[in-house]
Parts: sequence; C-alpha cells; structure tokens
Amino acid sequence: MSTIDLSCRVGDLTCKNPLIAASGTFGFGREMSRFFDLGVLGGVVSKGVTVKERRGNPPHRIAEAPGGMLNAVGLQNPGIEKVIKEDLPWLIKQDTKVIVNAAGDDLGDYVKLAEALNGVGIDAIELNLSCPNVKTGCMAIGSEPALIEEVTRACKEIADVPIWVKLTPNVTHIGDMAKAAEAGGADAVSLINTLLGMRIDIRTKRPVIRNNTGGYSGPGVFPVALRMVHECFKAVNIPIVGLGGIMSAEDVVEMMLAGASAVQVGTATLLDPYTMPTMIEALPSVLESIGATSVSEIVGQMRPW
Amino acid sequence: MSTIDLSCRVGDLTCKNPLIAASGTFGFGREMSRFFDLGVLGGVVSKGVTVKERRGNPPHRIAEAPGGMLNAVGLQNPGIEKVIKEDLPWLIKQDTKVIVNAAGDDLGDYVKLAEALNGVGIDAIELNLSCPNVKTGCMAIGSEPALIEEVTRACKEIADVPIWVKLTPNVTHIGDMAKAAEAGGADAVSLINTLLGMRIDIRTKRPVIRNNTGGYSGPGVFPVALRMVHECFKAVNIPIVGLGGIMSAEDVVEMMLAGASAVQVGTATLLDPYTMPTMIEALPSVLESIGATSVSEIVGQMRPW
Amino acid sequence: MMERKYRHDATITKVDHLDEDNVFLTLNAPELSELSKPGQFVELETSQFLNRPFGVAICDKKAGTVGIGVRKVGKGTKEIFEYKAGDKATLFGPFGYGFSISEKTSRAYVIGGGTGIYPLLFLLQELKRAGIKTYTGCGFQSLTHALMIDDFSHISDDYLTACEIGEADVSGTAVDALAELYERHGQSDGTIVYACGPIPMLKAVNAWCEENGIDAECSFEARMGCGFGVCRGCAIPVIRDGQPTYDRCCVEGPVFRRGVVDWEGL
Amino acid sequence: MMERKYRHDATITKVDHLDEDNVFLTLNAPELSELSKPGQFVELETSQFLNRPFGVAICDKKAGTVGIGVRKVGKGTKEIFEYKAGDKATLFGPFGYGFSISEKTSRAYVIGGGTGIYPLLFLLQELKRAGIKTYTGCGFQSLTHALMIDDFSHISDDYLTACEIGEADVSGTAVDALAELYERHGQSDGTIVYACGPIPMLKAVNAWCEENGIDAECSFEARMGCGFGVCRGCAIPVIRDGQPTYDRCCVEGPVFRRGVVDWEGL
Ligand SMILES: Cc1cc2nc3c(=O)[nH]c(=O)nc-3n(C[C@H](O)[C@H](O)[C@H](O)COP(=O)(O)OP(=O)(O)OC[C@H]3O[C@@H](n4cnc5c(N)ncnc54)[C@H](O)[C@@H]3O)c2cc1C
Ligand SMILES: Cc1cc2nc3c(=O)[nH]c(=O)nc-3n(C[C@H](O)[C@H](O)[C@H](O)COP(=O)(O)OP(=O)(O)OC[C@H]3O[C@@H](n4cnc5c(N)ncnc54)[C@H](O)[C@@H]3O)c2cc1C
Ligand SMILES: Cc1cc2nc3c(=O)[nH]c(=O)nc-3n(C[C@H](O)[C@H](O)[C@H](O)COP(=O)(O)O)c2cc1C
Ligand SMILES: Cc1cc2nc3c(=O)[nH]c(=O)nc-3n(C[C@H](O)[C@H](O)[C@H](O)COP(=O)(O)O)c2cc1C
Ligand code: FES
Ligand code: FES
Repeated sequence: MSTIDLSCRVGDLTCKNPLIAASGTFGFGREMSRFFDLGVLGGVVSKGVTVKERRGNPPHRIAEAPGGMLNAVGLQNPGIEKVIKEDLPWLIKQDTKVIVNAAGDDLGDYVKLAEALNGVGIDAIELNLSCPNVKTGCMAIGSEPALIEEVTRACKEIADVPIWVKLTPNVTHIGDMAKAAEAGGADAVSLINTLLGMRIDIRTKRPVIRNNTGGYSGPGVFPVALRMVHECFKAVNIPIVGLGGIMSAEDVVEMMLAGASAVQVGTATLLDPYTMPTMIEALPSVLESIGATSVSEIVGQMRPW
Repeated sequence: MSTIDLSCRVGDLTCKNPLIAASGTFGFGREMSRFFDLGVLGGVVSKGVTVKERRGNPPHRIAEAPGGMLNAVGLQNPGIEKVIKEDLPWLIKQDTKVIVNAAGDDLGDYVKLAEALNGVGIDAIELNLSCPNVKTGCMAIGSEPALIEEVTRACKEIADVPIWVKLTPNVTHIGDMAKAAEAGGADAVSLINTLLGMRIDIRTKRPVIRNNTGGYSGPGVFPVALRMVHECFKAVNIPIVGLGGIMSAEDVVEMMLAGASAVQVGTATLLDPYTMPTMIEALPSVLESIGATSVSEIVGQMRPW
Repeated sequence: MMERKYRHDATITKVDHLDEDNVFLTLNAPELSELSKPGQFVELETSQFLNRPFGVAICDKKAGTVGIGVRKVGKGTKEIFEYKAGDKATLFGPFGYGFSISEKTSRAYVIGGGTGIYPLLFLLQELKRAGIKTYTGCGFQSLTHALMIDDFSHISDDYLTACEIGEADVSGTAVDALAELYERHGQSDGTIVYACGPIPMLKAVNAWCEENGIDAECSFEARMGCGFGVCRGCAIPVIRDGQPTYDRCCVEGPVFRRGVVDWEGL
Repeated sequence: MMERKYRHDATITKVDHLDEDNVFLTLNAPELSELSKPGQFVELETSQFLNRPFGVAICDKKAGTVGIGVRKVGKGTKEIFEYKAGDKATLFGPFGYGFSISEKTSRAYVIGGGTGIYPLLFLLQELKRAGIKTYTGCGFQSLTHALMIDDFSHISDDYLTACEIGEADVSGTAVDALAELYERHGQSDGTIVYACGPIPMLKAVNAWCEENGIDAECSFEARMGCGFGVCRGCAIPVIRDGQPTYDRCCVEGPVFRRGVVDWEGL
C-alpha cells in the first residue's frame, strides 16, 4: 500500500526497518514469538549476557515512577555458553537481525564474550558498558573514556561481527564517551541505557528496590535520551542507535531526526507486547505526514535554531 | 488539630515547614500572593538574579514531555539592583524565609551578587551553579568541583547570610560536587536543577525550544533527584535541600527520608498555583500514617538494604 | 482548608460540536464567570502535563456559566473534543490582561481569525452592553471552515465573513473585511480595533492600523508554563523604554496595545 | 493489521462492590475467556505506568466473560475500584502457568487468604467439572473482612471460613481451616493442596504439607514489569538442580509446586 522505504543502515548492517528490540525487555526473543513473528522487526538485541551464569538481584527488582519504571534485575542470564547453545540458535533462525548484548566485570570478560560469539551467526555485538545495576564493570567502565576505548578496541580486534557500544547517560559529557568508542573502532554507539534512580517506600522506609538504586527507563527519560543522541550525532561520525523512552512512531521519527540511524524500543514492550508492530505499522503514515519518502532520509535532519 | 511539628532546620535557618518554593516557578513571590498568603510557606527562593538585567531567550521557551516539561527561559530578570529595589522589599515583608537565587557568568559575578545582597534582609543566598539554559557560567561551573569550591568560598567570605549551592544533575558523580561545595564552606546544597533535554517538532524538524535544548523538570525527574539527594546525603555533612519532581506530600516525605532537610517545589506550582498549600495541609496526616511525630525526625531515615 | 478562589471544579453543562474540529463547551463555574473579563483566559486541566489556555468566549454571570471554544490541534485539544455533558473539568483563572473598554470608545472594529474569534464573542457582548457600535470581520480559510456566523452577525452592528477560498461576504482575509467595514463605517474619535487571531493576521491588522492611524488591541498566543506570571515561559517581544524585551503573554497580555509590541521581533 | 490475540479491548459488564475495599468486575472478553485456565492471570491497563496483574477469578466461556476480584491497596486498584459498568478496559493475557489438574487427583484442599481467594473460584469451577471433591478453607482477618462466602461454600464439597478475630467456622488462620478439613476428609492417593494468598500463609501451608506428606501447588505474587517473561522483574526464589536461583513468577509461575520453591529465600 505505502511506498515508503523503511529499510535503514547501521554501518554495514541493513535492517528491514529501524525498530530494534532493546536489551532486557525482549528476553532472547522466544517468549515474544507467541505475540508476533519476529520477522517484522528490524532487529532484536538479546538480554545482557555474561561469561558465567548470573542469578541476578533479589526481589523487588521493579519499582514504578511517574512516566516510567526502575529496574535492578542484575543481569540474570544463563551465561554465554548456554545462551549460545540454547537461545541463539532459535533467535538466529528468525528473519531479523540479531545483536547480542554483552556485559562484563572487566576487559577480560568482554574479550571472552566476543571470542565466544565468533562464528555463531549473529549480526552484531552490543557491548553493555552501561548497566547501572551490577557492582563492577558496565557503568563503571562506561563513564571512563579511556576504559571505553580500551574495551572497544580489544573486542574489535577479536570479533567477526560489528561492535556497537552501549553508553550510559549518567555522565557529564556523553559526546566524549561516544568519541572514545569511535576511537576504539566501534561500528556504532547505542544510547541511552537507564538513568540511575531510586524510590523509597515511605511506610517501610526501605528503598522499593532491593538493590537500593535502579535504572530508570520509559517515556520520562525521552527528552534526555534525545538530547544525548543529538550530542553524539554532532560528536562522532559512526552511526547512532537511539533509545530511551520511545513509545510511538512519532517518537521514532523524533529520535531519528536527532541523529539516530535506527532505534531500540525497551520499556514500551513491557506495557504492550504488540507495541513494536504497532509502531512499524504506523511509521509510514507518520513519515508521509512530514513529507518523507524513506526512513533513512530523515536521519539527523533536525535543523537547530 | 494535628500535633505534628512541621518546623525544620537547614543549618542555622529554621523554617516553619519544609516546603520552600523553588527558583523560577514562583517569580519574586508577588504574583503568587493573589492565590494565598506566602506566610504559609517554609520559604521562597526567588527567580534567578544576575548582575545586569537579562532579556532571556527568544520563544518558544517551553516544551512538554511525558511526565514533565522543558524550559529555556534564559534567566530573564531585571538585574540585581532593580530586584533589590523593587522586588525584595515586598518579599521580605512576608512571613516566610527568603532565599535569593544568584546566577553569574563567572566568579566575579557571583561575588558582586553576594556583595549586593549584604544587608538587604534576606535569609540565604542560593548560588545557581546549575542553570543549563545560558551559554556561560552556571552549569559549566557546576560540573567542575574546583570551580564550585572556588565560587562558594569567595561568596562565603563576603556574604552576611548562609550560602546554599544549587547543583546540576548533569554530572557523573553528584557526590563530588556536593563535597566541593562543602569544602568551599557552603551552608547547604540544594539539588537538583533540571536535566538537560531536548524535543523536536517533527513537522518543522526544529527543536521545539528556540534554545535547542532545555531543562527538564517535573515528576519524570523525581527518581533521579531522589537518588542524587541520597548520594549527597552520604557524601557530605551539610544539610541538603531536595527538589526535582515533587508533586505531593508523599513525595516530600520520600525526599526527606532520602536525606533532605527541607524540599523545594518547582514545576508542580505551574500546574496548580495552590499545590504548595495543598501539600502543607496534607503533610501532617502523611507523617502520622508512617508513625512520625515531627517532620525533622524523618530526615535521612531511609534504611538501605 | 484554604479558599481556592482561582481554582474551579466545574461541570460541563453543554457540548456543541461546531464542526469536525471545533467544539464549544459551556461550563458551570459561578466564581469563574463572576471574575471574568473579555480577553482573559482560563487554564484547563487535561491528562497532558501542562494545562491548556483558552480565551473566555462567553460569560453568563447570572447563570454562573462560562463558555470556551476549542479547536482540535493536538493531544490536549483532542481529549477536550471528546468531553461530554456532565463531565467534570478543572480550570484555573481567569488570568491575563483583557481588552480594555474605554468610556471614550465610540465604535469598535472587531477582527478575528481562526480560533481567535472565540474570545471576541465575550468582548462583543460587553461592547454591546456599553452601547458601543461594533463592526465585526472574521476570516477563515473557506466557508466550510467558518464558525459561529449567526452568533457574530446577531451581536454585531455589522458583520462580514472573509474567506480566501470560495464565496463569502468578502473574498480575502480578515483584514480585507476590516477594510471593507471601515469603508462602510469610517472612524471618529475613540475608534479602536480589537483583534484576535494568528500572528500573520495580527501583523496585517497592525500594518493596516498604522496606515490608517487607528489604535488597536491585539490578543496573542504563547506557549504557557503557568498562565499566571511566575515562569516567564510565555514571552511576547515588546518594546519597553525604547528597548526590546519580553513581556509575559499571561500577565501583561494576552491583549497588547499594538504600540508596545515588537512586531519585527515576532 | 496484525492479529493481537493476547490483547483484549473489553467492556465491563458488571461491577459488584463486595465491601469498602473489594470489587468484582465482570468483563466481556470472549478470546480471553476462551484461552484462560485456572491460576492464570491478566494484566490490566490503568492510568498508572505499569499494568496491574490479577488472577482470573471466573471464566464463562459460553458467555465470553471473565471476572476478576480486586482489592483496593494503592493507586492503580483505587482507580479500578471506581470503574462502572459500560466502561472500557484493556487487558493482556492470559499469562502464566496455572494450577494443574491431574487425572490422578481425587480430592483437593483449596486454601485461600485475602485476595488470594479470587483465583480459587475459577479453580473450584474446573475441579468440580473434573469431578474432583473439593474442601475449601478461606482465611480472613475477621468476619467483616470475609469475602464471597456464599460463592465458595456453594461450589465446594465442604467449606470453612477461618478468622483470627471474632466468631467464624474456625478461629485461626487458613491453615487451621486446612487442618480441620483434613481432619474431616483425610487423604487418599492423589490428594493435593492448592493455595493462594500472602507469603506467610503459603509458608504455613508448605510447613503443614511437609508434615503431612502432601503435595501442594502455591500461587505467588511478585512485582511485574511485563507479565509475559521478558523482563525478569518478577523473581521468585526457587531451587533448580540443587542451586538457588530465580524463576519468573509470570512464566514458570505464578503457581509453583511447593517442592521447587526456595522457602528460605523468600
Ligand atoms: C491566551 C490564549 C488563549 C487561547 N484561546 C484559545 C481559544 O479560545 N480556542 C482555541 O481553540 N485555542 C486557544 N488557544 C490555543 C490553545 O491553547 C492551543 O490550541 C492548545 O494549547 C493546544 O493544545 P494541544 O494539546 O491540543 O496541542 P499540542 O500541540 O499537543 O500542545 C503542545 C504544547 O504546546 C502548547 N500549544 C500548542 N498550540 C498552542 C497555541 N496556539 N498557543 C499556545 N500554546 C500552544 C500546548 O499548550 C502544549 O503546551 C489559546 C492560547 C492562548 C495562549
Ligand atoms: C499473579 C498475580 C495475581 C494477582 N491477583 C490478584 C487478584 O486476583 N486480586 C487482587 O486484588 N490482587 C491481585 N494481585 C495483586 C495486585 O496485582 C496488586 O494488588 C496491584 O498490582 C496493586 O496495584 P496498586 O496500583 O493498587 O498498588 P501500588 O502499591 O500503588 O502499586 C505499585 C506497584 O507495585 C505493584 N504491586 C503492589 N502490590 C503488589 C502485589 N501484591 N503483587 C504484585 N505487584 C504488586 C503494582 O503492580 C505496581 O507496579 C495479584 C498479583 C499477582 C502478581
Ligand atoms: C527490565 C529491564 C532490563 C534491562 N536489561 C538490560 C540489559 O540486560 N542490558 C542492557 O544493555 N540494557 C538493559 N536495559 C536497558 C534498556 O535496554 C534501555 O537501554 C533502557 O531501558 C532505555 O530504553 P527504554 O526507555 O525504551 O526502556 C534494561 C531495561 C529494563 C527496563
Ligand atoms: C520555568 C522554570 C524556570 C526555572 N528557573 C530557574 C532559575 O532561575 N534558577 C534556578 O536555580 N532554577 C530554575 N529552575 C529549576 C527549578 O528551580 C528546579 O530546580 C527544577 O525545575 C526541578 O524541580 P521541579 O521538578 O520541582 O521543577 C527553573 C525551572 C523551571 C521549570
Ligand atoms: S505562562 Fe508562566 S509566566 Fe506566563
Ligand atoms: S514480569 Fe517480566 S518476566 Fe515476569
């Protein structure tokens, strides 16, 4: 019906549309396949995977906030070996791009994960240098440009697929983090991971989340995510995958105008498992309404004052 | 009726209750006096004042976001001289504490403002080291611990009233900023100012706000504000004035449990001018419901897991 | 509990859908109707974050009701469009500096465009009560977009609809209607133009008034944070003491004398 | 447009306020009622950010309706408490692993506490249909807090209300009711306990079952992000392969065999 071209490119990777499921809100995809054929999506990023199995944090892991939620799951996952054996084979068979979100405590972990993923048949690795809910690695690495560059370079040397670096928004200068990833050879940066937040149960005087703090996501973070995507767009030449609070096809367009070559959808899926197909269905008419004939032509087309 | 003691202390300053109007959403108080007697409030922080008159940013200055709003007013104000002559005399006559929010481009500006405010009869100065909507000063200073300390110390040497330092949340380690203020001799830190954000009008492809970026405030920032208040509470010994997204008496209690000795209310007033009296009326019963007999006893009483 | 004079928990008593995009709501809000003056506005709560400003379009102090006309343009007004009689609505106001009706005013040209016409109804009501002759011109894209013609022609001493497309009293803009009305009724001491509508229309009204040496009061719109003067979000460029600066649309406005407005800066 | 099998835009057909805090909603949602099994739950949209999980309490596949019982505890349920017949509601589901009804089951002890009783109604309906004898005990704070006694006693082969305060069939907890029922009806091959209620009650049920060598299926609650297995928010401590780990309340649960639950870790 519509003649709008939805295909988009993130470096060498071409996706059928710019909607990629974000890490941690889509499992390893299989649970979602009862809702729809994953082939409708541009791509799927797996739950964060670590070298060894992780049990994750004790409950409560979730708290609510106006315009969003906090989580501190703590990277519960079966470990890379099991994921490669039991989860990825199914996911790779789906007609969509598969990106594995890799999380570690230190450089060695990231290297091990990149090595293990060689030859598995995925389309990219997303280095999670930004999870705020674990004690070591991740966000600690992701707020130090030198560490970002080092980890990225090491993985880039080993991996046989593109490396995306996922950045934390809990930093003063996000552009510097993107530059460090670029310097390390990253094929793309994805942002934002969650904002570090907290909620207290006033009755028990306890933090609602057992981990005390949690990562804040949802529409309440959208303005921050959009600003940071645009800052990175100005700072680096590698493509940007934009996420954080995207709830509608209009938000997708707004994020791409700010400079994102593709987007990821996280929390919105939790509220309605059909959210991503709904956005994909709505996207052509939103693009038409602003006079665009393809999705790729709008990337970074925001005109600052 | 209720026997709950609402009085609270921020250092040497005693307020009749912990609800202080935040800067920039209460003008210089006079516009609000048609709604209620300012004597019901714990205190009022003035709009940000600069050495010279400022015209502010061109419109649009406001954008909406789910769970909040963005603003880039750009510190429109008549300049310190006129404020002292025309605005403060009225405000000081009200039966509430008066804090002047002072904003500058550099150390010299802050010193001039502190000097000018000597003997005027206000109760404290809040150094705005955090406004994200002006090109120089403010947030640039507020993200550098050394500069925070320097500006604070210089003002502290001159001023005849307590110095509060208002911090920006757009930093990696908020605790370090609070420590710098403490090292400079600050009597209190107040936080958070707004999160730097952006919105784009997808039809015009222009940022909704003429300034391109704006400061994000409202309930959507509450979890971040709460987490940062608690981080500062752990980092320093001076009192903390907590703000960011407070919308109800329950939020006041949550913020104080996290470590705030008093709170400020900003954006909520824009949605309903009677918000602060409503919160003050509701506060005793909320405190009662958690078994407290005074507001001061709950400060920092959150029990981390 | 403290009195809340400017807060109104109203009931919607009547909903008139004027066309596919415009609705006229009548609200039962006695204190609000008691306080309101023409040109002032209210802030209406919706499920959107900020309240939405609308000019008071009708005010029946006896019945204790006010009316507002709302055009569906975005999320908030889309929600308002679905309101039904009996629904509750929270409003704040009235706010702002309205139209001034001077003792010296003898005749008034009342010019509206688009949704700018709504608040003019209330103005016309008060002008009539003050015994002032009113000549009204409303401009629309086309006749199918024209609104409330009957109400306006009924209350005005002369009324013209102007449309750029299709057949109307005047083919052209609201300012062409103004010119035609002026042609018919001329001026005398105490002639004034009242205008409310989109910026291009106001600019054209201003230019025409400049040329013809007539004073005008123009009602502006601006994105508002609060609506009552504390946030400085609603900047309108003006000239004060010869210097360009920003007034607050919600306090010094929404109605400005054309002389203070910084028309270049708009 | 793609089919949305697990999304239901339902209409509320009936609202029964059971007491000041509890409401029973009947919703017209044919596909949902077609799919639902006892112990499964739905996620109900409200104006709060996350959806709210409720066990399916009644399921009339012929009428195409489901029922849920809701207790007012916070913001979301306060909103639900105000729903009126005719209102629309969006639900997702059914989700989760429900109670299993085995061919071998001969008699079932059904134990509920607080809002945990609601999903047991649907279970009792299916147990009855399968010809299994049911002995039901529901525990409440006091008799004034007791809910749906008629419905439960009507559908069960034996029914006892237990209250810690005041006069009831059993003075004590739901587990005391269980003991009393067991006293009366004993066990045979294929006896099972089904339980749904607060953690302390489930712990007591587990301890009692341990002692008496009877198996149990217990339905748990956990804060949920999604309700369908992708966020890992809803952790329930279990023992798998001898190791403590976390299962998902929404996929492996909400109903767990008592043997897999890490009762110490709760
Ligand atoms: C003093 C005043 C009087 C007004 N009187 C009327 C009236 O009588 N009838 C009528 O139909 N409209 C009137 N408007 C315009 C009306 O306020 C906007 O159409 C409405 O706010 C749009 O809200 P939305 O959610 O549908 O649009 P969105 O575009 O979704 O709103 C996004 C944001 O922009 C603001 N906004 C959008 N358009 C305008 C606008 N034109 N002016 C100010 N803010 C805007 C909204 O308030 C909101 O904050 C008036 C505006 C002002 C300032
Ligand atoms: C599988 C399952 C089945 C349930 N069945 C029923 C039922 O049949 N009837 C009934 O009345 N209640 C049931 N509950 C509990 C019900 O979900 C909560 O009472 C409800 O979510 C509270 O929402 P609120 O906004 O009123 O409370 P708030 O405290 O304002 O909610 C804050 C957050 O905590 C969550 N939360 C609060 N209490 C609970 C709880 N007990 N369990 C899970 N999450 C909670 C909310 O969902 C929300 O995310 C069930 C819960 C689960 C997990
Ligand atoms: C429950 C939950 C689990 C998450 N787990 C991960 C994870 O394992 N790895 C990761 O990089 N990001 C994780 N995230 C962050 C999201 O991928 C995303 O960056 C963030 O939520 C912002 O996007 P959103 O607002 O669209 O959710 C998680 C988010 C949520 C809500
Ligand atoms: C319209 C507007 C103007 C503001 N102006 C100032 C200012 O002049 N000085 C300042 O320190 N903070 C200013 N702020 C920030 C607030 O004081 C407050 O720190 C922030 O909005 C977070 O609190 P809130 O969510 O309660 O609004 C302004 C905020 C808004 C919304
Ligand atoms: S809208 Fe806030 S000052 Fe005008
Ligand atoms: S609630 Fe998301 S996995 Fe269970």
